[in-house]
Amino acid sequence: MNVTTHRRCQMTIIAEYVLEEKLIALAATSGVHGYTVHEVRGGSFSADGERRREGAGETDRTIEMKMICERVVAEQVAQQVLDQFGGNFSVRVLLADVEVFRPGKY
Amino acid sequence: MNVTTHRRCQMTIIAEYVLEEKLIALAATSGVHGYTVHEVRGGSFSADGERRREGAGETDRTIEMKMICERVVAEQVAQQVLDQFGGNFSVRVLLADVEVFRPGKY
Amino acid sequence: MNVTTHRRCQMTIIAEYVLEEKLIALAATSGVHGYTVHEVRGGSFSADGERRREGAGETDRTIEMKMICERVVAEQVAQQVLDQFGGNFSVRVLLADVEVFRPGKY
Amino acid sequence: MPIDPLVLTFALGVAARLARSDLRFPEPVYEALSVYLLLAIGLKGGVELSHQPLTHVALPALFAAFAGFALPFILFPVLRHVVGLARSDAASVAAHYGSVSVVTFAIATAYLQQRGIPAESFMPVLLALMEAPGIIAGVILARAGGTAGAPVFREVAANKGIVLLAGGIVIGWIVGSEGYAPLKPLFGDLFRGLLALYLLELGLVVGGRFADLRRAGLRLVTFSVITPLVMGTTGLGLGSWLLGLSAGGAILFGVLLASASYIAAPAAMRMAVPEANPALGISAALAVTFPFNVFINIPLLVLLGGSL
Amino acid sequence: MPIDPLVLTFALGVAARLARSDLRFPEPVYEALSVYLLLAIGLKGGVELSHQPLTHVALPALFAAFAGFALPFILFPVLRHVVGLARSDAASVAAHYGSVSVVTFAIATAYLQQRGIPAESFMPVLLALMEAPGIIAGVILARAGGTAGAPVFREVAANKGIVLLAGGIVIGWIVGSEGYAPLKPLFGDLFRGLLALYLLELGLVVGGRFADLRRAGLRLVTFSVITPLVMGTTGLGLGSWLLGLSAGGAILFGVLLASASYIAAPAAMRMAVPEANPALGISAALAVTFPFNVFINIPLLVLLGGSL
Amino acid sequence: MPIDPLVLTFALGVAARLARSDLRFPEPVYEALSVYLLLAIGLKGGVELSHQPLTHVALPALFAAFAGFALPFILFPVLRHVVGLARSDAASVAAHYGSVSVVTFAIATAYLQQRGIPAESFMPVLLALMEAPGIIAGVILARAGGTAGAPVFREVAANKGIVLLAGGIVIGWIVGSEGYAPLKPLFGDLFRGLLALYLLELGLVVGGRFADLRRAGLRLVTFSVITPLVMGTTGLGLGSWLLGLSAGGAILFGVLLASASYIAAPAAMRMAVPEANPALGISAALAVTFPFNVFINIPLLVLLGGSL
Ligand SMILES: Nc1ncnc2c1ncn2[C@@H]1O[C@H](COP(=O)(O)O)[C@@H](O)[C@H]1O
Ligand SMILES: Nc1ncnc2c1ncn2[C@@H]1O[C@H](COP(=O)(O)O)[C@@H](O)[C@H]1O
Ligand SMILES: Nc1ncnc2c1ncn2[C@@H]1O[C@H](COP(=O)(O)O)[C@@H](O)[C@H]1O
Ligand code: NA
Ligand code: NA
Ligand code: NA
Repeated sequence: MNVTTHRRCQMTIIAEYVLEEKLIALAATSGVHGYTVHEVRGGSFSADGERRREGAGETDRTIEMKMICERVVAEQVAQQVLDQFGGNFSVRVLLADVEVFRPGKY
Repeated sequence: MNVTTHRRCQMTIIAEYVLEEKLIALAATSGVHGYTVHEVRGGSFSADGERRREGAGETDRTIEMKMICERVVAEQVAQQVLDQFGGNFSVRVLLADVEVFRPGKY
Repeated sequence: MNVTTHRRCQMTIIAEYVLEEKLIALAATSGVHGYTVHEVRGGSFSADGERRREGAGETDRTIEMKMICERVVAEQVAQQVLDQFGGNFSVRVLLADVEVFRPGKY
Repeated sequence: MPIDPLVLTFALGVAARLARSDLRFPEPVYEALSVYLLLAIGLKGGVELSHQPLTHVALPALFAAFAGFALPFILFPVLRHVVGLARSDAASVAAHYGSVSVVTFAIATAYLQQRGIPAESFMPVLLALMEAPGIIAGVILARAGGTAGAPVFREVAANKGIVLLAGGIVIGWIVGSEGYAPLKPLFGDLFRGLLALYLLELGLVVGGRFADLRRAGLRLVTFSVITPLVMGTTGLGLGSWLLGLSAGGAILFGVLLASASYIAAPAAMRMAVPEANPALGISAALAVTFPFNVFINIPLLVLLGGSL
Repeated sequence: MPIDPLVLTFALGVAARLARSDLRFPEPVYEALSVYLLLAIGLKGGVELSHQPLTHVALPALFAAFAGFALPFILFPVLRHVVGLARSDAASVAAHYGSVSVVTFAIATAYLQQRGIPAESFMPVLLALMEAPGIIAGVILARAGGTAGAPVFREVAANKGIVLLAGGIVIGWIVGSEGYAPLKPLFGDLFRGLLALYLLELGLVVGGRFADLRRAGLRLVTFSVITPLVMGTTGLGLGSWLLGLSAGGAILFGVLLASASYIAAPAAMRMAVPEANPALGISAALAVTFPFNVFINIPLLVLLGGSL
Repeated sequence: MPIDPLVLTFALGVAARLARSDLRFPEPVYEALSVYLLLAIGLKGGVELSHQPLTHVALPALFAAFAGFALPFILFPVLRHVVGLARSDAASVAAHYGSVSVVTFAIATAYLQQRGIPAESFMPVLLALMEAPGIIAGVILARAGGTAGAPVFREVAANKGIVLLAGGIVIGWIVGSEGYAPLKPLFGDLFRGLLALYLLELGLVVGGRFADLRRAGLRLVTFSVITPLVMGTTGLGLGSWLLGLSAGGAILFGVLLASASYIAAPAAMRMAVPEANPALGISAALAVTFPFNVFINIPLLVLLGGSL
């Protein structure tokens, strides 16, 4: 069997729940064609101890958002996300290679 | 430290909730040895506006399913999934490289 | 646009819920700087039939944990996780390449 | 005539959603509420059934199931040729209207109670019997008499709504008033309050669905208003003259015919007729017909029923 | 003798699952219901305790805790040599049967109430005291008297079931009837109804567990039927003759000994004895012993207890 | 004087968390409970309002909204110069204390009821009117009179707490006692019990927040104790002498001023003043002021109020 796949970039954003709508709006106007979100909990360890986000209560929720798009679009959106929200909000952006089957959709 | 890892393929399927059982059945008969699922919400933007799947209500749920297997198995399952469901259902398939430690399990 | 990204390793652990705290503790003392978790359901197929973990009930829950770190740290943690828990618990470890923007954080 | 608080909590939900409030009702609780409502309606119906000979129910039950099955065959040509939908879309929408809305039924029952209008105690049995036939008819229409496939029918029969309604009826019938007594504080006394909470959430969902209506098109929206209007009065007439129901019973029968399923039908049609656009049926049933029934059609039917 | 609706909602859940219905009960609501049930049982027990001198409870309490601790030591050799399990598996299953099932206790209490059979008001205290000892005994057996480790005991003591039951008892005891009054509509009046809902969901879970039984093997299944039978009647006898409990109290003590934990024990054994196969204990306790107790053993013990 | 079970379930939650118990209360149920509490308080207030001329409420309502708005302007300089916070942090914390805590209000109401102290029936209206102004004042302070932006005000007005409280008041006012009757078993009779469950969960959350306090610093913790003490007695005095409220009403007004928002304010400030550290306000409000009010300040205000 021989299938053709197409290389795209998967951008993963781990961020505070309150940013969800803003991230979607930003993506929609930057050439991303879709997104997938789910709720997560998490934490980070640093010199001055451990910090956890357990998701209990409105202000403590974290989401993980995934967007599949062209590499160049991903880089641009990632940069904007970090510029706009990286200072004041908990937000992490990751990029990874993926292959898709129907390139027109991404 | 020097560990040996083994290359496998991670197939991610984002699909309507109603497909869950069918996707599992298809995978089980195609040489995939396991799957992991969680619920997501999402949306896509197109020329004629935005479409959201918020997950409220039975017919509006979306799942993300992950299967780790041999590349060739993944390609075959992906093709079948898109052939069988790609026309009438919301379904997205992604492939990515991963490394595993206990190759006999995948 | 020209952005600089930094290569890191994304370790994904799919494990029984009861291991969550132990995995976090292990990671925190091994040089990992953070983690993200969400609940999943799943199953695996083997010669003697299908086994499902539906997540109903305390002992049947499964989590997926994600840690972004240096490759060498990931390999070490993965090895420890499998050594300590691989025998008696349902636990899977996957590694994949990712790129991050703020390398000091991982 | 006092305004029912149920109608108001629904309106509050719609308003909150349209005002883009951050008010959300967690999905698992919404699901649990729907399990509760179905079981509560079934139980109560079963208990009341246990007080009377089952033979009284036979004729209305048979006719109700038949009506649910026949309805899509009447609506299908309208949807196909007047509304202008494709075959599978027309069949899917027809199935929604052939089946029934449990919550609409519950609201109508509360409405009658509040006004002191009695109805036959076996009406929940008719409700349970009318969930499936319309859906099966829709599947048959979509396949144009082709191989309809037994698995679809099995799936429809094991659907949550039917399991809970029918299961509740059987349990209520077995345990009777005495066995029901310790359950009554939950399944009886709290019913109205929990229905109000459910409607708040449903309002939030409906408020989010209004945007779909543009895509559904004016013709489908018109269909979703006229169908309950016509079916409601038809049901009222048939219930009264053909089935010999009391005014309350005839009103409820009208409501059953007028209501459209927004839980069982969409789920079943998605699997049985995947080529149909799932947004059409659910938007019509939920965003147009449901509020229309709640705000206008039920009061209207009660008014008409009063003059029977 | 009327059939209890609790038994029927459980059966409905099992049937729905076996019929592959799409009926699901959302996990968070199920969890919340179990928090509610534990707290409600504790509160009620505490309130009743506040009406009498604590000294009455001392002997039965001590004996109950001792019996829970001793039970696994009796069952372990049977599991090891007759059922043929490995050491760790035998210890784990023994722990499940040494501990107790709160829901089985609740069903038995409802059953007695319905038949007007009174029982000592301190029985929930025995329930709370019997959760942990069996689990600790299982850990000791698994480690063969090796380093059992204090952390396990601490974890067992802070387990959810004990915190809620014991916390509820203490709160109920402090506030007494007067303080409990405003809580009664929730924790008292709704108890039976919410237990019925919980059992519906538990039926769905149990229905999904039946498949595991094949893997558990016929010998373990037999063990899971005979153990509650023997322990139930033993408990009934000891409760009546040794502890001097009323018929109702002796029946409940029999039910406590006969019941097997399917929440606290599995969670604790998973961490304390990870080398044991977790499916064995939970399948035996949940898919065999629980329904056996509900459908057969409780009615049987009530019958036997009536002739005391 | 009997101890209130509400206080005890909260304490049980805190203790369970500190003992590292595995007791968790599922988030969706917690959220649903908060929807319930808000709606129930609103409904009850609305029903009571419907019995009296609205003019009675006008003066207290106006003054309450004004007080909520003014409070942050008084607290801001203290937070800035005495506690030593940065501008945005000071504004954010001030907003938390300008706004109110619905649950603290509910506990105080239950406390009064238990002691048979009557209060004006329109107090929930003041509660609803005091949610937003303090938050808006905080935003203005953070922006130092700069472009405060209409979207923030719109978002605050559509916030869940206000929608449910105000919506409930309007619905209750429209339907009156008669329309409320069928909802009462849920929204009235169960209120205390469900509040107890909510407080159990809140205790778990608060127990997990204590660790944050070290980072908040001793000065902020001191602020979080002294502010409710001062504002509570000030509110009591103003309520009684300025607004002419009954003792019960004045106590509740004191509680409103003394309480700090831990739901609406944190969410709003996170978006409106993102540069503020969100942990400060919520830890102070939830881990210090809330328990201080529950255990000490409310009993104190009731004591003081009794001598009015
Ligand atoms: N190294 C990491 N790997 C995976 N997730 C992380 C990592 N560091 C932080 N996170 C996630 O990002 C969230 C915000 O972290 P922080 O920006 O440190 O507040 C945490 O709650 C985690 O869910
Ligand atoms: N570019 C994308 N990146 C990530 N997820 C997507 C993307 N496009 C679509 N999705 C997901 O796939 C689901 C179905 O999309 P659609 O096939 O457009 O209905 C959406 O609800 C999203 O969860
Ligand atoms: N091939 C696979 N792909 C994805 N997830 C898997 C795979 N195999 C197992 N899993 C996940 O790992 C969990 C434990 O599997 P097991 O170790 O076989 O009990 C399952 O419940 C799945 O969630
Ligand atoms: Na209909
Ligand atoms: Na036992
Ligand atoms: Na305040």
